[in-house]
Amino acid sequence: MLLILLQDYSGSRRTMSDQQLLLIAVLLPFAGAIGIMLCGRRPDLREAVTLTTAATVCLVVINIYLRFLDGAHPAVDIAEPLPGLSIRFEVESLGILFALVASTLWLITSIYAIGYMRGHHELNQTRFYALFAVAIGSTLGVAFAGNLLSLFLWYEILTIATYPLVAHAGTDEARRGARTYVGILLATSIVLQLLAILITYTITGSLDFREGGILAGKLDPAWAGLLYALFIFGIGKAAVMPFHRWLPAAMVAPTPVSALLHAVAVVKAGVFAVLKVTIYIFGTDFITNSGANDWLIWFAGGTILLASVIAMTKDNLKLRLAYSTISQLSYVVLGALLATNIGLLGGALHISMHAFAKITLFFAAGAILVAANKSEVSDMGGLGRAMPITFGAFLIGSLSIIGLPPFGGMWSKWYLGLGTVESGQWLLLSVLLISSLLNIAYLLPVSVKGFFGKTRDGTTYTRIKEAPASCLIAMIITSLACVLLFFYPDTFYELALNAAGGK
Amino acid sequence: MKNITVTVLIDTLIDITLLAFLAITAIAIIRMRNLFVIIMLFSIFSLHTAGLFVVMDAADVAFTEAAVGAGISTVLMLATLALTKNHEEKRPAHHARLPLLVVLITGGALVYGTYDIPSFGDPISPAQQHVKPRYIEHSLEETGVANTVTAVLASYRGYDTLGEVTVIFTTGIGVILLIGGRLLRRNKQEDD
Amino acid sequence: MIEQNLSLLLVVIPLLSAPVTAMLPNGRMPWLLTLTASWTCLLIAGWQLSVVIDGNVISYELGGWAPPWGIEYRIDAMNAFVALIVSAIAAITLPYALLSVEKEIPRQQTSLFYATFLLCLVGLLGIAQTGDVFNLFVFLEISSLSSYVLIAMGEQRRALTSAYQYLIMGSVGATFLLIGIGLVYVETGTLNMVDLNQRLHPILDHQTVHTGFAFIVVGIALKLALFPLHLWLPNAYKYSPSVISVFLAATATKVAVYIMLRMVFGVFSNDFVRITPTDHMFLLLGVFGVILASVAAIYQTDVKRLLAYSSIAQVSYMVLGMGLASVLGITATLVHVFNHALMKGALFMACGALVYRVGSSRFEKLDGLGRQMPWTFTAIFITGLSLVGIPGTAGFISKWYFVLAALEHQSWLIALVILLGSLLAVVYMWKIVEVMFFRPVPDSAQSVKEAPVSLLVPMWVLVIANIYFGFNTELTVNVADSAARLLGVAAYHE
Amino acid sequence: MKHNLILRVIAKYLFPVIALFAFYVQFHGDYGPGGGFQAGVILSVAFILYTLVFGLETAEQILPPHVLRILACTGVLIYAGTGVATMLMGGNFLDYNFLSLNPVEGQHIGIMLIELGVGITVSAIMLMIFFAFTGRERS
Amino acid sequence: MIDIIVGHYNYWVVIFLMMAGFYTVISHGNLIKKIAGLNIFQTSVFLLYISIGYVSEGTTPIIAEGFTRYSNPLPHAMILTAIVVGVSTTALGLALVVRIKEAYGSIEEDEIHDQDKSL
Repeated sequence: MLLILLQDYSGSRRTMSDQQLLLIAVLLPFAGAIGIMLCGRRPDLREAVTLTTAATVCLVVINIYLRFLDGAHPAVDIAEPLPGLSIRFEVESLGILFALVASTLWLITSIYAIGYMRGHHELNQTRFYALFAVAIGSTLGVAFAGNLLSLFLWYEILTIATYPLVAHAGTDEARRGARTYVGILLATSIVLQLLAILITYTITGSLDFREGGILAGKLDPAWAGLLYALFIFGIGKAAVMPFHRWLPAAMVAPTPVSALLHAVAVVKAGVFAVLKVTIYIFGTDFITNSGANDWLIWFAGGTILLASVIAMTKDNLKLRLAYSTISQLSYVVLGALLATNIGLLGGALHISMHAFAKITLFFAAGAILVAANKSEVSDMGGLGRAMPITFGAFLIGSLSIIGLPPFGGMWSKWYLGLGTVESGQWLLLSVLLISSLLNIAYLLPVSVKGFFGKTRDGTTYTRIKEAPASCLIAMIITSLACVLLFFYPDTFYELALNAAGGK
Repeated sequence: MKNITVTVLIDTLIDITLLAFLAITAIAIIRMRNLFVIIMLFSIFSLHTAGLFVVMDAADVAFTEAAVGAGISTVLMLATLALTKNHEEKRPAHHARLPLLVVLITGGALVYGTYDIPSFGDPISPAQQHVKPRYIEHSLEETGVANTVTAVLASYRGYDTLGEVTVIFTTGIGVILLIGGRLLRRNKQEDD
Repeated sequence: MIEQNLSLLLVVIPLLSAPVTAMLPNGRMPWLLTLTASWTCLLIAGWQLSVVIDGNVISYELGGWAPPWGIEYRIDAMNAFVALIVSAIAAITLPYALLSVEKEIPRQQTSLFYATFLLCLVGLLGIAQTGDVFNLFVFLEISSLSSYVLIAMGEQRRALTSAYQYLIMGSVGATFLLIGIGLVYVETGTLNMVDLNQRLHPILDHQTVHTGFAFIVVGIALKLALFPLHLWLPNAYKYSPSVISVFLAATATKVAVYIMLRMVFGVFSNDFVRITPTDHMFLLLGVFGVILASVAAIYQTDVKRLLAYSSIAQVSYMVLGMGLASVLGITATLVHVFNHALMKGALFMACGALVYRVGSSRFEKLDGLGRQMPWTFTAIFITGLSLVGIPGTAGFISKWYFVLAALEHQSWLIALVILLGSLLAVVYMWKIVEVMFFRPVPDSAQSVKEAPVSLLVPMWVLVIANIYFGFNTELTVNVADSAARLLGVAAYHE
Repeated sequence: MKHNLILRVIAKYLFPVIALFAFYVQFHGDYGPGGGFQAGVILSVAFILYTLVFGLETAEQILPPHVLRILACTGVLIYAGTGVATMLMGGNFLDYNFLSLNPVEGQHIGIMLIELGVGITVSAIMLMIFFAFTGRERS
Repeated sequence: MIDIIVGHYNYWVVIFLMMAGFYTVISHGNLIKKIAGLNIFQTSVFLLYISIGYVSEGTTPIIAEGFTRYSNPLPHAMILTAIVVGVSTTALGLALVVRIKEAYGSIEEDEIHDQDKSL
């Protein structure tokens, strides 16, 4: 399998059609899940399966990307549950972007997870890895969904699959968290999103993603705002306030889950869906003309600020990161709501940039938990001197989030800023700037405390060493990525630009 | 001509008298508490009905009602009474309003419904005009049966009667399953 | 010669097998015969559907007497669809029955038990096939009487009281139906459905006809367990033997829904529904049913009872569909009839498996059972998703059509209620999941084995069907659509 | 009542009379009121009377339960069987015309057969039910 | 007015009887009495049907010389079936009553209800 892919990669000969490749990308993780189940008895073999699957999927996606550059736009219908509505996979730039992020980070996270899960002596690891694979599979499903119905299908499967991961610990607290998680996500998706989808269908008789949208001209502009709102809030995974409570609740999950799913896969699936709906269902022109966005945009802005403020009040590191995520997600939503090419470009870019930065932060948080068994920021004083690599990574991640050069996070923020300027939304520009300041306020202290702060009793840590190697490796890779993405953002830039429609 | 009207008059008179009896019996059944008396009254009720059927020229039905209602049903009820040894109905703790309301509504609906119903004994009502004539006029040569009820029952709508037999059969099996402990033994060998 | 009679054999084969079964010695022979009969029925039903699926109508004159003088079997897409559902469920239930019955029914009762089961099947199929209202009444009684008995076969004594309650309410319902038929007959002089429809058309404004209609609807509503006439259902489903819960939950109410559709739209007409407040009444009852029954389900502490209440809620969905009185609405109703049969079949089979191993379906007995009976649990989980209407399951398709019909009808409230209902479904299904999966196994409890294969296989057949019909809806939707059109329901228009 | 001589004697003589009447009703149904069902009921009544006087045990010696069950089943089978027969002879279910070359005669045969089936089933079932109730040990 | 009465008195009494039976079913707590009520309810419905079939100055529908007006045999046939259904229901109901009595020692609805509650 790997060999074939490498041959493909070298482009020498193509053993598989684009369609096959596309299907493999989505279905392989599910196959992997089954494999993991079967190897449940023997941990090493099981982890091997996870890693190979992750690696292969990563390669496949890269392949699809390369072929996409060569102009291949494969699309596959696997079933037609409703007349004229099929379950459809299709490759398109935004999807590729998301898929690339998700698959590469899955590989890294798997490496990290092995160290973490063993170091933290978690139970039911087989279930954990299997469902993890399923979650990624459905994430890729979302990424490659060819119409709104398929998108919704994978979106829901993702919710269901991640529920046991959140409830993993099985404690009452975990169950309560999981209940909030699944409750909000299902409720919003069933009552608001599905309703929106059905309304769209009744109006247009189609759910296809089409350049320039399908609603334009069919829907009375007066109602556009309402329908758009149904979508924005219905896509609960985008965590636009007031439907954000599930994300902090999900922090009861093991760190790898928080890292990949609740900093990357799940939440990005949400904002990704928002972008898709904006670009291919409504169409930017229709939105701007109908003014569907002009009051919604303030929800995004509000979320950005409020979430940052709340983040400052949180002492628990993971919770703080969670609220930071909420605020960062709304950057993307904001980009969508600006409904300008540059805004969308910024939003799309932010998906990737924020992913790498935030996962680094979570890795670090997890490493601290494993090595020092500390979760509260306030008792991390001086810890940085005991675990320099971890805190170094954390610092890099923070800076990237804040959006300073030389880190990838800068680009997305830059274009978002331009977007606001372009559409003359000075107020929103200030929102972005203020929130960046807030980012500094709640992220930097952690590493500062770590390196220069004092321990509670003034002594220095002797027994605490760095987290397991695999955790460190993962952290190092992602933090390097943050830097690299500043110098070489082209891949994502091209894709995002392409998606935003500005050729 | 004259004597026909006389017979009609007599018919009507008997009709009314029997109906009156029935009404009284019904009220009595509602008010009585001694189950034995109730069952007996029911038997009487059933017999009166049979008589009424005769007046309304439904000999077969009368026959059956007498045999089943006054016969079998009564016997079964008495048997149950003997088994349950419960001869007095308990006085209800509180008087239920809802049932009365439901009954009044239902009855009202029926009265409303019978307002434009063809009047009693009307020979040109749809029920007399549409399907019936063929039974009356042709059943004899089509089935060779003089008793049109039998003709309808056994031939024209023979399938309903098959259903009827199935119903009886079901009941038989059901009763055996429920209270026929001994009868379940299909023969002496099978004693488990 | 065979082919022309097949539609009739569908009913007569089980009818003949019943007495034979009753004469067989106890043991596995009766089961075997019942199994064969029901599978034969399934084959015939399949053939029948294939004949009428594209709009043909099979008409069969019983006794060779032309309607309206004789009884007619008149099979269009809807009849065939319902007949297929009934016989399919029976065919899938029986392999499951073998062990479950051996555990729950005393040995010396088996042959009569299976005979009664066959009679119940006869009744339901007879209803589905006939084109004559009185004949329908007779077969309705066959199915009812047999189900009273079957329910009373439950192990706990409350099975008896439940059966009695059902018997009283059912008989009252049947009598109401009889009154209704009588009132309609006095105005038309016929019992044949098609003939009735034609002869009723000019006199739809007669008081007698209205009253007749009212009584027929109330009578069926009792059988349908339509809120607020549902009181008999929860106990009846809870205390009856597992197999019977499966069979009745998956078929009885569905057939009642069919009768309602046939009577309201087939015998009376869409116009009648529109000129009378019938549609509004259905909508009202449906809305209340969906919400209240779902809420009631949330508060249950016994899986079987919970599912029973959910059944009431699901039936209310179907009533909503009728209330919308449009092609889409009826299509949704019929699609849901099919899908709900799949769901409830699987779910009650799972309950049966639990009862088989643990002896009860009460929550406190199920703590952490999910890990000890993973297959059963997964079945409940997936079917639960279908019940909620998660995309990729059959339930999603039904919900899709319901909401679509509501939107077409421009009634936002209904659409919201439907979605709200599935939200409540999330809550009550999740209760089961949490109990079975995330509660720790009590130390006192002895270890439980997974249910035997013969119980798992039929269960999983239905589970997989739940997924399959979530992706391939050619059968369900096409049949439902053509059936809805044959009912003469006009597509919705302002 | 077992030991009341008069009753026993009367019952002895009454039994055949009632039975005879039953058969009359059974086969005269074409011309007068009555038919299989009524006949069945009456016949069962005859046996019920017998049981009341001579006791359940004696009655069950004459008509053991499993025989009753078989009779009941046979009745149904005769009825449905008639229908199947008409099918085999090329007619619709229960289309008696095909039972003989002469339709009316066919009708006669058919009606007689099914009435017979009804009669057997009804009398058997009624007795079964009666036995079930009376045989239930008083609790 | 008078002709309405003449034409309908029969139906009205029948309705009264039905309702008497119906009331007994739904208002009384004694299981046997409920069954008796059900019987009255059904029997009265039979009366309704036969009234529908009745023709004044007619005779029993047995074809014979010298008669031309016969009552309608179809309702008669239907009711014959319905009677059978009725007695079947009665028999089953009573069988259940016997079992309930054995299981609960009572045939009064509320007492049985209390017993189940107390469990």
